[in-house]
Amino acid sequence: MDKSVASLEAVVADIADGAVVMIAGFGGSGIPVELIHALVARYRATGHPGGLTVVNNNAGTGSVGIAAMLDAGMVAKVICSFPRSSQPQAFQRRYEAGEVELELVPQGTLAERIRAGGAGIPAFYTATGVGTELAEGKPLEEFEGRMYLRERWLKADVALVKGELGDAHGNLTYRLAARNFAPIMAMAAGCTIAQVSRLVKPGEIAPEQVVTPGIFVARLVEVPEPAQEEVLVRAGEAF
Amino acid sequence: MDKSVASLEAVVADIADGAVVMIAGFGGSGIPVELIHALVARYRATGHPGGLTVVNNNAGTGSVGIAAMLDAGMVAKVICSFPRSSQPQAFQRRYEAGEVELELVPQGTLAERIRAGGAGIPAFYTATGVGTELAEGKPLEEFEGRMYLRERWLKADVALVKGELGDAHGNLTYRLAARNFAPIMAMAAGCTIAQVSRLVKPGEIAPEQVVTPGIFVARLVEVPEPAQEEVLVRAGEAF
Amino acid sequence: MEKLSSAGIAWRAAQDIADGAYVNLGIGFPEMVAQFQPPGRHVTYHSENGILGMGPAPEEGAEDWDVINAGKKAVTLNPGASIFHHADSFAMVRGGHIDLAVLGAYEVAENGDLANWRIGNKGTPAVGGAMDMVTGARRVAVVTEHVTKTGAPKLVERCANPLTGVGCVARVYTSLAVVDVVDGRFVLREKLPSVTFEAIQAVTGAQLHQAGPVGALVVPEGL
Amino acid sequence: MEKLSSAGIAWRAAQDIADGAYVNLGIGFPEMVAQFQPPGRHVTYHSENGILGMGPAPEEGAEDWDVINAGKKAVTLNPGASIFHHADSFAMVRGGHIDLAVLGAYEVAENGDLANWRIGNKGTPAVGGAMDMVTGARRVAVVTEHVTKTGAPKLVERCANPLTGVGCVARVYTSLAVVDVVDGRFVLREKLPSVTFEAIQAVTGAQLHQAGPVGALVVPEGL
Repeated sequence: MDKSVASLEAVVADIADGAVVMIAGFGGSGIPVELIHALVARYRATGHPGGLTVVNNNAGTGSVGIAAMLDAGMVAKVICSFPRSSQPQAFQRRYEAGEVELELVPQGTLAERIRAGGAGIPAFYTATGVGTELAEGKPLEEFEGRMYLRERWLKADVALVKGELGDAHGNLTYRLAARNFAPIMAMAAGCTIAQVSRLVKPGEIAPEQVVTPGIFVARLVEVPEPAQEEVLVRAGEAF
Repeated sequence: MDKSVASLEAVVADIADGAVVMIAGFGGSGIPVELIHALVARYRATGHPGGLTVVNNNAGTGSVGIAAMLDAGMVAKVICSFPRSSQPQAFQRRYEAGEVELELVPQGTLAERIRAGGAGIPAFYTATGVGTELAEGKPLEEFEGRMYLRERWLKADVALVKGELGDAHGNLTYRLAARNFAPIMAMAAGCTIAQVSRLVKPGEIAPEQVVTPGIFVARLVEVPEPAQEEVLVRAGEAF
Repeated sequence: MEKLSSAGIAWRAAQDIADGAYVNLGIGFPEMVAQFQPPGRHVTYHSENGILGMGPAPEEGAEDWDVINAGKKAVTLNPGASIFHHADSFAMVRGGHIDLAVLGAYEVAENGDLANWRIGNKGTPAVGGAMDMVTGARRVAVVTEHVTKTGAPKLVERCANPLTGVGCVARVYTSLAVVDVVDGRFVLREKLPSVTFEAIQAVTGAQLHQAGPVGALVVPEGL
Repeated sequence: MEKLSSAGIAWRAAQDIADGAYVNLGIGFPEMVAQFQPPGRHVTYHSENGILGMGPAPEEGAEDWDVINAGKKAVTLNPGASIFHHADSFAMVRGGHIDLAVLGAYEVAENGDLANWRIGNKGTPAVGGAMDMVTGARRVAVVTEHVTKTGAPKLVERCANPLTGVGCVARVYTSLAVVDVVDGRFVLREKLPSVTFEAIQAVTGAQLHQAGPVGALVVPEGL
């Protein structure tokens, strides 16, 4: 079983128009920049995939990564908790023009909805948001004297994640806090695509140190010395 | 901040009568034998703590560990998925005599209820058990064309877990598949007590390799070369 | 009447496991399926207690009792194995990530219902992970004798024993036949060449249907 | 009227953090609280993106952009730090494991309601983890100027802006006073010695009550 794919082009080649795409990362940490840019390049060359729904904590910054997707016009909807950043223009422009829909979800609820999607839990109760405008339309219920609202799972067609080590079975580790959303997004997507800084042999990652078991990863591509989005944005880079 | 405690006696000294006690381990792997035996010894000497509710996947085997608790008469209720084992006499005897109540929970539902208890999720939906006698009394609801039932969180007053490495902040690692229930039980208890094979300095466990962050652990005690319950049972040991 | 040995049933079930599949084998007899994995296929075995990439039992005396399967037997870890906690393990199951679960059965009904955790309401009930597995795995197969020790059918119209899951079984590998559950009916796919359709029907508690040719259930000699 | 600097407010809030506490500091001004942690107390700082045991910012040029806080600023890891994924991070919050969350506020109401994520319904809404934090942390405190830049009260009878959480705030540290929320009322606990009760009441949008002596809100010189 070898899930590794030779090129970035090949690894994102079959993502379809209208797909729900979870993109790991928080701020610039853990953003799979090369996977995203391969997808943007494909869209520029072919017009596909368009009309995507992007799930990330944020909504892009500067002119790289998710912001480049927004600039390219391939995003129809963003599901996130915090669509503001130091350089929010790409999202801001599309959102104000009514070209991108926004679903705003509290950050912990977003994480739990994704985890629920991966874990086969169609709905769960949380106190987060009770009594606020984000509770509108959500069933309320009291448990042990406290009010909770019901949230639904969130699944995706595709997840794009950035690992540090990966093996041919799809086992992944992550670099420090770049872990953030990747393990749960990898669970919640029908097809999880990982870029990894180093492809190693099965067994080189100790079983106890695997963070994402290979069962959650469909394919992976080695991208040595990957770009860090925060560094790109601070350098004023554009894709 | 030093959460380490010098003795087994001290570390279990304040567990109260009637407490709900989650005990990590699956079969003999990960069972905190020394913590359990310290608790049994306390009960024999003082008559406390009695009337405990024990949460574990199983219900003890042979004459050590949870079986020793049952034999001692300190257990009023067992919440588990599989109260049978190679040597089930301790539970069997108490159960058939009507001295111990049994709450039977499907294994994955048990794990998820515990995780929900730790994560502040009072209820969630699962397809597990729908249409079976274990669904009785549980609210049913359809999501996306499939029926699910609602399960409630499970919390505990105390969790007893067995780690491999631990530091004074309470960070833990586990040995191989001895991990099983420990990380989620540590989350779900008001007071989590860990025995660890080796107490190390904060920082000696790499931040990425911590499995249970110290926030979930109230206190820990070093037990070098701990007993493995399976080995004790195969040797016919009794406590 | 000729019938397959347990090894023969397990061998036949193993032939259907696809290369690359993630598989959970129930405690006891179903564990035997792993012994007959066809060469050249990579199959990853999941164990409920928190292992993916389980290998065969170690030699006697080399057991590590912190590397056990769901039946509490000592196993080994293959290269590429991973360890995780129990909630993550069942997230794999419940979340539909396990391609195939192979379980034993007391009864399978023609509507796909499975009873395999309790006979009547006697004794201490113990369910383990079976209910999670049959609702969570993408495909559920059963390996079983065609009849009970006393000769009663195990393939029935409706299960008499407490259910493990509703409408969950896709295929049954028995000592006589391979039977699929299709739209609430048993469809015979393969049978022992030496046993007639009528003979199998006679020991089956529900109507057996045919849809296309019935293949020959032939296993390697010596099994 | 004399008032505390931001540093003064942060210093006062820091004095209440107990030894051994697990604390989450909101993005921006609340982050400053960590600078004034009293010596001899061990406090563990949580960051939503998946860090426990966060340390101060690294020197300029030494940033590792995979070690950032919830505000996306570079931080460091203290000995004993741990890394976990986002669902585990919010399990800590939602599950009641964080002892204290310190947040900023647009408004705090006398019933403990907090509005701190959106002014009216203008602009792009962005909520982040604030709603999770105020319902999940065991105790929620607010650090804030006593009035807005235009002089309007921030402590009010009812919040006019969209709520972050209902009845969640326990204590407010302002530039003039320390105020608790007790049974739906603001109770003045401390005030700047140079400012009268009446003067503070005059810039507060709800009735201030007294329950026992009002302490002197005094911070170190130079803050």
